[in-house]
Amino acid sequence: MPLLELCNVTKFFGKLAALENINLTVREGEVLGIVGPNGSGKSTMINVISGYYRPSRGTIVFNGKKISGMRPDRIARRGLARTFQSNVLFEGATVLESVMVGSYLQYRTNAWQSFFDTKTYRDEFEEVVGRVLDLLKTFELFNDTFLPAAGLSHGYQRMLGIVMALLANPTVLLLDEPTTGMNHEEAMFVVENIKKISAQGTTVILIEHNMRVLMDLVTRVVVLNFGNKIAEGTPEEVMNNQEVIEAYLGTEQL
Amino acid sequence: MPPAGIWIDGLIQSCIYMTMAFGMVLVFSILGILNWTHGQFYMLGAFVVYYAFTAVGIPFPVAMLIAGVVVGGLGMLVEKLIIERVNIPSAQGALYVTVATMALIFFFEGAASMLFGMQEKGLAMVFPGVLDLGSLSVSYQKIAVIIFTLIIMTAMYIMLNRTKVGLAIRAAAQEPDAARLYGISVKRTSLLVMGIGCALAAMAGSIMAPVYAINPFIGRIPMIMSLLAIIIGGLGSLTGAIVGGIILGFVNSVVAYRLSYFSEVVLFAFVIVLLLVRPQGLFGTPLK
Amino acid sequence: MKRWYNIATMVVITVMVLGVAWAPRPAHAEEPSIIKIGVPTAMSGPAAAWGQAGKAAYETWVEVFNKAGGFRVGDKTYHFQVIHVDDKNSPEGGAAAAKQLIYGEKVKFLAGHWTWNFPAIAAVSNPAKVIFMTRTGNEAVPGGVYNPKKMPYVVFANPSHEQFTSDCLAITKAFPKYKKIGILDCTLGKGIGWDYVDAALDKEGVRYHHEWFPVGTQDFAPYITRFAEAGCDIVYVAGWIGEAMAFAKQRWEMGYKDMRVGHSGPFITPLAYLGVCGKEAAQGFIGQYWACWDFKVTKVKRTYVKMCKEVMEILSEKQGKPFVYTGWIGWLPSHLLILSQAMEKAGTVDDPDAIMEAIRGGTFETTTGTWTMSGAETYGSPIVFGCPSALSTIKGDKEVYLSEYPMKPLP
Amino acid sequence: MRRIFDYKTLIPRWIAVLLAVPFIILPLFTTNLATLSMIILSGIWAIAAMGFTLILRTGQFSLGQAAFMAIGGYTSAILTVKLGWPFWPSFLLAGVVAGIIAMVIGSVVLRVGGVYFSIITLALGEVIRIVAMQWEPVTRGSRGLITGPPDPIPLGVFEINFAVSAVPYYYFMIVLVAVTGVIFWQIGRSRLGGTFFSIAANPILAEHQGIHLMKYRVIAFTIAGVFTGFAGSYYAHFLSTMTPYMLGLWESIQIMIMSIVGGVSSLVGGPLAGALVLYALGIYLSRLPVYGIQQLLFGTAVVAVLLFMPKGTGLVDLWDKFWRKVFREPEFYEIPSVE
Repeated sequence: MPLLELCNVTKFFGKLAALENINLTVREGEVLGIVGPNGSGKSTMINVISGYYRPSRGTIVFNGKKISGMRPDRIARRGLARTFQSNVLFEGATVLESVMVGSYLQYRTNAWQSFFDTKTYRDEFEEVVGRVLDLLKTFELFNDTFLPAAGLSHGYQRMLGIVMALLANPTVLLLDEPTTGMNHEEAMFVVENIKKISAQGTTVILIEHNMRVLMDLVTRVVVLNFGNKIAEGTPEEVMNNQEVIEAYLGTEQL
Repeated sequence: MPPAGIWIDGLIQSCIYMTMAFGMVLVFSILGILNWTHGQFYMLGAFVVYYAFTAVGIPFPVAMLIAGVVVGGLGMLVEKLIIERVNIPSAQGALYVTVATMALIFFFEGAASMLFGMQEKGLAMVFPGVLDLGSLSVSYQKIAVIIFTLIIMTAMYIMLNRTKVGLAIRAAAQEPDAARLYGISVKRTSLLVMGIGCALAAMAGSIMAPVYAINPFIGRIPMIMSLLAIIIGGLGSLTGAIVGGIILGFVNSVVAYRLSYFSEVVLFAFVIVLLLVRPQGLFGTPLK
Repeated sequence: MKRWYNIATMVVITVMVLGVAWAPRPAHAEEPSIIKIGVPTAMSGPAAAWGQAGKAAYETWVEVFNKAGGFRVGDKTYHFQVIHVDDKNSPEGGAAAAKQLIYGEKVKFLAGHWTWNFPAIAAVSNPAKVIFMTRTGNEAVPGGVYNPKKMPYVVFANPSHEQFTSDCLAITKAFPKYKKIGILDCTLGKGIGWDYVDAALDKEGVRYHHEWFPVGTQDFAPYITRFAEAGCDIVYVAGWIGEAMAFAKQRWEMGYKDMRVGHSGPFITPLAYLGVCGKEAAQGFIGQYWACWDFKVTKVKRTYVKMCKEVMEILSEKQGKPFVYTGWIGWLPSHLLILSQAMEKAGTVDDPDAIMEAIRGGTFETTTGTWTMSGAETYGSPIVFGCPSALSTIKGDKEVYLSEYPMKPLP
Repeated sequence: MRRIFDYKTLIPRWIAVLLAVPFIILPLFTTNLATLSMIILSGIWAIAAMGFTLILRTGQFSLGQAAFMAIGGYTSAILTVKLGWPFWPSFLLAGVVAGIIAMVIGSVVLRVGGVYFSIITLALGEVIRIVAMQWEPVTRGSRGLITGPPDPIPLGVFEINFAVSAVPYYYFMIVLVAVTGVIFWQIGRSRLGGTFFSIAANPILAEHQGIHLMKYRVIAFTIAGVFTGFAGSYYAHFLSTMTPYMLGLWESIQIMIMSIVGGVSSLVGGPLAGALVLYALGIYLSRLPVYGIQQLLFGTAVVAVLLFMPKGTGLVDLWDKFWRKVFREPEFYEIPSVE
């Protein structure tokens, strides 16, 4: 059975439909790319799935549970984490603080145990810190651990965002343009890590402009235009799809 | 059905709250902050008129303008020296502005009670006499209040809709970034708007000076009332401020007439309920 | 260079600020012949005008009193000294002020004259065995805080509700033509025993109607209309000065020209009323009156009248314009006279019980006439005396003696 | 490791204790009521300000804190005066009641955020004040309730008697502040504090990390309510009276000013510094014979702090700077061993 399923999802802003009757099924373990020209509703789609917006119509089913209309934190608890395009920082926090706050779902002990600073909490805390620092190492953020997150370069802020999303121990990871604002090396580095992540069995849905990145990363591509799904399939199929080419030629040069 | 006297009274109150709330919302829509010192500018306006009229002997309308100019300048000074420097671009900025303006409440009240003393003063001699219409009678002062408020409001309307300045202000209010692109200095606009807002408060105070007694603490109630008016009308909406002021004025006086001293709890409860069911008020833009 | 200049100025400023902040209060000479009287009174807030006008008068009066030889107990001569502390016109302020005076200034006697913070002050002064001479107090009604058994060191001039009753009766006696009296008070004054006022008025066959307005009200039109509809032709305002003025002005503006207005407080100066209300609206405004040289019914000792007149002259010279506020005469001076005479009787100045013994049931010459502690049948307490409700009214820009109503104990 | 969310308050425990010593031994030198009551009252305001800061940590800005003091004060005053309870149980109950009311109100009101929350709390404070004013049979309206001192605590031979001097009040105040301070300090350092911090810093992101905003806002509001209630109860009994006008809008503003000027970077140090300095300032200024000058200078002082301190810092951060200068502490605190 599909892991995540959207049926007839529609989102209106006032009169304007940012998403129209989107039907989509995401299978376990795949890497799904969402492409489309600017304003085609890619981010809206992520926002609707992650609960930031509630869909005007249609339902979203995740693990056989209906999640459309749930609060974002409930959705996140069910294992559906996301990154943001811009809004990734906790104001005034260092990298470590950000990820420690982000690791909220890592704990099994409750707030009171942490308040009374019990043994179990301390052990779990050390354990979490270890996990966090490992993640920071894998994403080359370890050296900046104690620096204010706002001081990081744009690319590294994205990586911080991914780290925090991972800390919500997701089964589905929604990445909103993870590589924009990065140079090629950084982008490739992120791609590698995303591959690792999906290799560990996490399903990944990502929005991407950079086709080259997309090609060697995703197993399946969905193309949106003006809030409608105009194509779906393997990258090759999609690239040869006439409608897609037009949609893109209309906006940006491939 | 309350007698005509109550409605006239409601109209008078609407006039203050309208003028006050308008200035406050104007400031809010540009600077994005509530100026909690607004009521003290009202008080200062009343005092300026009082001294200009009694001590110097300037005719009342001129004294009103003087009050507007003086207090408006004071407001600009506050904006330039304090608010602008305290209002840092972050979530905390608004907080610091709130604290600063609230501290200024104490500052101005203290200064006023040092300079002018705490005894009640009055300007009853400005428009003496009562217009007797048989069943009800209206004092010339109240008629003057209504006239002056209309003049001020029309002036504001023309200023906002017919002049370049007004255009700039409205642009900066709606689309700060776009306005910046069109070469409108938001800094200067906000300075100007702060001046206008405080001038409006001072005008309200000086209009009311002949009607009520003047002391250093008269600013507090009008401040809270205009705050409620803004909430009713919707934060950041100019028409909202006017309508809210009018509603509040009449509600205030009619409810007081019906329930005497229970009126205040009715007002506050009403506002709380309104905030819970419709935070954006009547005319405000809905929140996310 | 400039930097040093800045630092220097900073230092100077800091020193000055600290100097101001830590400046010790003026040291009061501790000679045995000085009796310190603590006066918790309103120097700020809506009653500040009374408090500040009173302060000047009291200090001058005490000077005059001391110059006239003070008073003798045994073979020693004693002088009074008054220490004013701002009670912020609120109960907690009153309690704080009383604590400061009793524990900080080590005063043995308090004399204040505010109404709604009496209970708080008494709760502090009484356990400390400090004699508290209060002109008016809220809680002397049965079931109120004041209980002569529990508070043996509190001396009343006249409790609020008695003053109000007596004022209302004085007004109705002065103007038999008024059929119904409206009584307006701030919600602050709700609990001060209006039901006893009503009982007394009923007994005298006076018709009345009550209204209360929320604190900070500036616009009295609704209340004026309610009074008019209740058919009141005279309204007695028991609020602060500003409120009484606003009421008088607005009733005039709303066309109720023949609705007369009275106030529970004395005038500071009639000019304020003329300024706020306008000339016509202020005419006939009734206030309390204490210029005892005009009293017709109550007889006052000539020497005291002379003293008071002297004080008024001194103050007039001091402030350059005539000092017309007479409210102070009925307050602190009468307290101090009672106290001094009681001390002479008791032959001691520092045994509160003996002094209270002398006060109970005693007869005293005060600036408001001769009073025998007559409260016994009213409050089961022999330590309440009365004051005449002497009224004055505004004629032209002058305050003139109107009438007085010697207080009788309430049923 | 636990210190990361209060890394701006670099005061090790022993320093904190050291700072407390002069206050603990003060009564040995002076038992002057004016001095003691000044410190007692600033302690009370400090607790209220801590509550305000805690709520501020969740990004909400309450203008109704004095109302919770009033609730606490009235609860214990009614229990002691009307029902004749002893002081201590009613003191505890005061905090509980204030907390419960805070929870109920908060779970309704915290839905609206930003300036709306400030205004709605302001209005709530006024409503509570008016209710206290009008509910004659219970609160005795404007006459207020005249509360007695706490009942004496027998300690073997002698007993602690609150009626005779202010020293017992003083020491109980110290204890109360210490307990509150320790609890808030612990909250600031525990995961709770971190969660609050994240909600204030970036609610959207926090929510997508699985944090239920409402829940934690209500928790903060309730905790603040409880301790504010304690403070209010103690306030009422120290001033020996409880009236509707003791704790209104202007007191809420005072609490807020103390918290901000003291510095919101620290849950405990900031409010303490703010309350001590500003309240002491107010008291000493009120000695000046010119009426009105105290408000004037008070306002000036607050504005000066806001202008001349680096933004986002308060008086407590002066100590912070000093500490870094003296001990060469890094701007961002090194974490002790993590393995």
